[in-house]
Amino acid sequence: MGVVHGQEMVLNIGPQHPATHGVLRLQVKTDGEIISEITPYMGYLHRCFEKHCENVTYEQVIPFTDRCDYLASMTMNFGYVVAMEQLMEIKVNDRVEYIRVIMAELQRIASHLLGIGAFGLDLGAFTPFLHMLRDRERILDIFEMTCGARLLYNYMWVGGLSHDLPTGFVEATLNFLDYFEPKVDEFENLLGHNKIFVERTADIGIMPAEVAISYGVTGPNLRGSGVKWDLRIDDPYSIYDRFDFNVPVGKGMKGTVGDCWDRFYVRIHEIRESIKIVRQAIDQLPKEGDVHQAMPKKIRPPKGSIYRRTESPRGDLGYYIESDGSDTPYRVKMRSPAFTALSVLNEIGAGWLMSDVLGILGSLDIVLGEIDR
Amino acid sequence: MTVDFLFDFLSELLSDLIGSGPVLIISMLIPCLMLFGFITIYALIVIYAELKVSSFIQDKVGPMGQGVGLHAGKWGLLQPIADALKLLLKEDIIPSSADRPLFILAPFMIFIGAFISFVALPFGESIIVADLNIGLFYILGVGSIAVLSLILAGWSSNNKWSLYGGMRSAAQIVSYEIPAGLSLIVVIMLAGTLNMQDIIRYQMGGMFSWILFDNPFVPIAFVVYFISAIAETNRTPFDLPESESELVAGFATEYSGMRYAFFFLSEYANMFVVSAVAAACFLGGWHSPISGFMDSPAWGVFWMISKTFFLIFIMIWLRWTLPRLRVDQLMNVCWKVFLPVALINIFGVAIWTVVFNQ
Amino acid sequence: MKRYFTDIFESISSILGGMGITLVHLFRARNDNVTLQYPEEKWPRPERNIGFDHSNYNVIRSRLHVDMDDCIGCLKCERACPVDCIKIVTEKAPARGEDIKAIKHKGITAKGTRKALVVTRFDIDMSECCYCNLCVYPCPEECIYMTGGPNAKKHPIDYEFSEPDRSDLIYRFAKKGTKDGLEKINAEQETGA
Amino acid sequence: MSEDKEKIISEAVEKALQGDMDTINNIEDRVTRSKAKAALVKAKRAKVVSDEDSTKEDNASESKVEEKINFNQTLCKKISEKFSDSIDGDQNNDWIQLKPENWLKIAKWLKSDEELFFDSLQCNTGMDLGEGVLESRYNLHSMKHLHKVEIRIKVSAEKPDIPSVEQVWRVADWFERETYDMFGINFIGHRDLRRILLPDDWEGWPLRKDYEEQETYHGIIVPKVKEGWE
Repeated sequence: MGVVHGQEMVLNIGPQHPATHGVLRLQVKTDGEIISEITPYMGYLHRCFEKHCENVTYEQVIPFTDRCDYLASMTMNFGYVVAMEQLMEIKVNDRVEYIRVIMAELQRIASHLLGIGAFGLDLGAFTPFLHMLRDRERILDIFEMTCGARLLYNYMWVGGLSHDLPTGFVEATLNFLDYFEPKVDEFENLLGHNKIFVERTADIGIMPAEVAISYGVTGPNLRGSGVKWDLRIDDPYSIYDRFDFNVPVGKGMKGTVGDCWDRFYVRIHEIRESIKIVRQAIDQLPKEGDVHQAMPKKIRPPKGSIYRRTESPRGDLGYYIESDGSDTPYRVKMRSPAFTALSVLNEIGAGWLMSDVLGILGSLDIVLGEIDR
Repeated sequence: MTVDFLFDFLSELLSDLIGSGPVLIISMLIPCLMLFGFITIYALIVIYAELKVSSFIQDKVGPMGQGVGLHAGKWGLLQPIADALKLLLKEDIIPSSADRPLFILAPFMIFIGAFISFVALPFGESIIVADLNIGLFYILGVGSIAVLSLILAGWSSNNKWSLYGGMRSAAQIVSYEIPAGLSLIVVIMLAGTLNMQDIIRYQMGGMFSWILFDNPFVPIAFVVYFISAIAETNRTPFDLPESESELVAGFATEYSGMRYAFFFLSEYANMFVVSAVAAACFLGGWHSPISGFMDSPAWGVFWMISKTFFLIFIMIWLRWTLPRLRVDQLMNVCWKVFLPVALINIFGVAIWTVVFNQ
Repeated sequence: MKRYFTDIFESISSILGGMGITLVHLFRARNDNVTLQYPEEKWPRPERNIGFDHSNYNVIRSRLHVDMDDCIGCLKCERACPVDCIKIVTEKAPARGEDIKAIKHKGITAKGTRKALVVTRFDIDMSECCYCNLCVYPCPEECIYMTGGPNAKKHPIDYEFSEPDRSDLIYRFAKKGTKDGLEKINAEQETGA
Repeated sequence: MSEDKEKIISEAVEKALQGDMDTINNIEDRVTRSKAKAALVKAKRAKVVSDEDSTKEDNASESKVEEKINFNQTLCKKISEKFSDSIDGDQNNDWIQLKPENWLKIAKWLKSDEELFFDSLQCNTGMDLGEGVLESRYNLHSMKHLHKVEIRIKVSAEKPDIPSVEQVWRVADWFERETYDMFGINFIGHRDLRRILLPDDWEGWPLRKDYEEQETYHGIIVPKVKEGWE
């Protein structure tokens, strides 16, 4: 981008900064506006998730997984629960599977809304951020109807769910989807095709596919670089094979493939895909089936280990659970997608201007709770 | 106009008591205080307007005034006063490593820059503080004092973020004054004078005699002037100097309390000055759109202020719709788009007036 | 050169488009306004008509409450809490299932089980509670629950229980004077026997 | 000739399904008898499958597990041929236990070999197996062939050195820094091996089983004591 010369100034985009999506310090070498090197410093939000998991029982780990990625805690539960059920070979009935898919996809919509909103906010567009948060609140109302909580749910348990659906759930969700569908097009026009937004995001922070794979970047960021990789299809878990939805991939419509605009484009289209999935899931939702049916009284998995990946809104969320037969886990390791997304920042962010680097950081949509665990 | 009018009136009254010197000072002080009062009232109104308009755009209702304790008025009317009081009462921190004298000077300079350009603004037929014959030129010249104070503020608070903000604002305001000036030359060519009152008198007689509809090139000049005026007052999409999501608060990072209030106030005052100039030069100043209707000098003030408020509304509306431009895109737009368009415009208007020898 | 003009045209049309959208929002603010004037208009708690039968099943996440008359001191909730914010100390009851007037201890719970233990201390530290609702399920007497929701008749919703001092958030549910009352009774029994 | 053989086999299978096995047993020709038996097994399995579809998944997952096992075994054989005595300990079918010595060469081969093509390191987990044995586990995955493998490397706590694979997969850079931060396994050849989550001057390796947290850190009392609670 720019040839860097002259005396370098070290600048701390410090832990307390409006654009770092949480508590993250970027130590940045700049010459004027052009940034030559970024070294992220993390750990400000480290709450020893893995050490906690070694001292609590398997059910009690679930409230801790909520608090890792607090913007998508339903999918964090989902990942842990799928891994545990595969470890203990538990087969849950269809009603539970469908409710889990509905909840995970609604949470994906809510998390993408906030991801795109914050990305727009980093570039200065304040109003779309508030419109998206307004719609996110409606999804949180639906979650609150079901399990009482709005942000950290502890809803999906090993072998079932904590609560069954309330009677008014299906109508409320369908009303929301009908209300929300036209709004997605409005967001795309208000933000996506706005020339200043395109000028600020096209051809910026280009992440080629090999760099993405070698850095282990996954999820919308990887799909933005043109790699068609979605765990719900390529490494299927739960009942995702019963729904037909396609995987949006960055095509470089406004610039080269893999730039910030493509990541934005992939997220907007993923919201539309999730709406399709929720609609299909609600049609096929079986009426009967008790959500507590497959729940073991005492969770004591057989000795052994399992590594299971699921598709969280930020990418491959992997749980490595090692159990030694007792009722507390021997070791739980969470592979966090935002952790690898942040590691690629220096590779694709160096050489750009100051406001671009913060735009790129916003387009990667990281959450520090998940990175620091 | 009012200064000499006051001077004659007072000198008859008190000439025997005190010499002509103090009378001149008094006759200058009175309009100053009136202007200062006008600015503070106007600032409260425009803060309230910004709160309400931005909230409506974002599907909110803005401050509504319910709630325990200090009531914010029926429709949140007391909210701007509450803001002003808060800023006055807040502790005024000066960072220890800051360059004290410059740090203290910067807010006053920026306010003076905005304040003295009010002098040449025509509010009505005879309501103008000083009817300078170089009115427009004076306003443009005085407007650039703001640049100095922004750099001063950026440099003196000894903070990397404000340094960035200061440098960016220097580049932005200086470079956007050129397209603004060039597009005003179109007005001067048509009106033939620099005197604000004469420019407005030139546009007498109904809406279609305004300079805006004089010939097809002037609307382009109006748009160029209006957008570069937005850039001059650091409003989105050009609010890079104090972009809250990148530079924390740009040049105003270290300021708090009363000094921050001055930056705030002068931003709104600049907005008023710029929109008043646009209203006076392009939209027929204190003339009413329909020639006979409500055209008396008293109504002139109403028309002038309503046109200015309409332009301010557009500025607020733009602020809550568009994202922010990057620094080099900012320069790119100014030098590669506005400058050539403004130059071609002057050329176009010249040919048009010669061909149709108005 | 052509790109120069398309750029200008594109930016003008997209900016005007964007402004059009915000203008529509400006005029329609009255009916899709989302703000809630907090002290007057409280957050509407979704009334929870649960599909299945246990009508008093509580799914609200707010402050915890314990009916001490029903608590049999089985420590299940204490074990279920992931953040160990519940502390219970129990003593052997002099006689199983009898009320003890002195310390207002009821012998038989609402579900009819006869209590063998007297709970002298039942503290929940709400500042550490993570509102995960894991303690409500194992309770055999269903005496620990979060206030509000379907049992709002007994305890209205209460999510405004913030305190200036953090240690006031430690809720002590054991009845006043049970500890020393019980000691007195035991002491009497020794002297009596 | 072969049609009537088919006929005999199908008849025999029909009868066997009803229970009397002797018709199959007394087919003289050995070849047709074995064919009939195979057809019988297939018919039985098909019948079982058509009854409840859940068992179908078991068969599918069964075959998947089988396939995974023999994939691991073939990989084990290939590794031991190419790199002598790098397999540590006995053959196991869920993961591959390697010695730390030539792990870097194996990693490069795993990634570059066209037929294996493990191009993405999914996750690296540190593990404290007790009695001073640390272990670093790598879950590898190939985007092209969609097959996975788990590689484990045991190392003693006194000399916890494992060659770093950070040149092979760039994601290992931060994964290894985190394992170092939590377990103290130092990865030789790593670009800048320092703590990633904890402050740089924190003593001790938190996730080891024998870890006691330090009393104060820069004067701040680490274990949070709360008054009025105990």
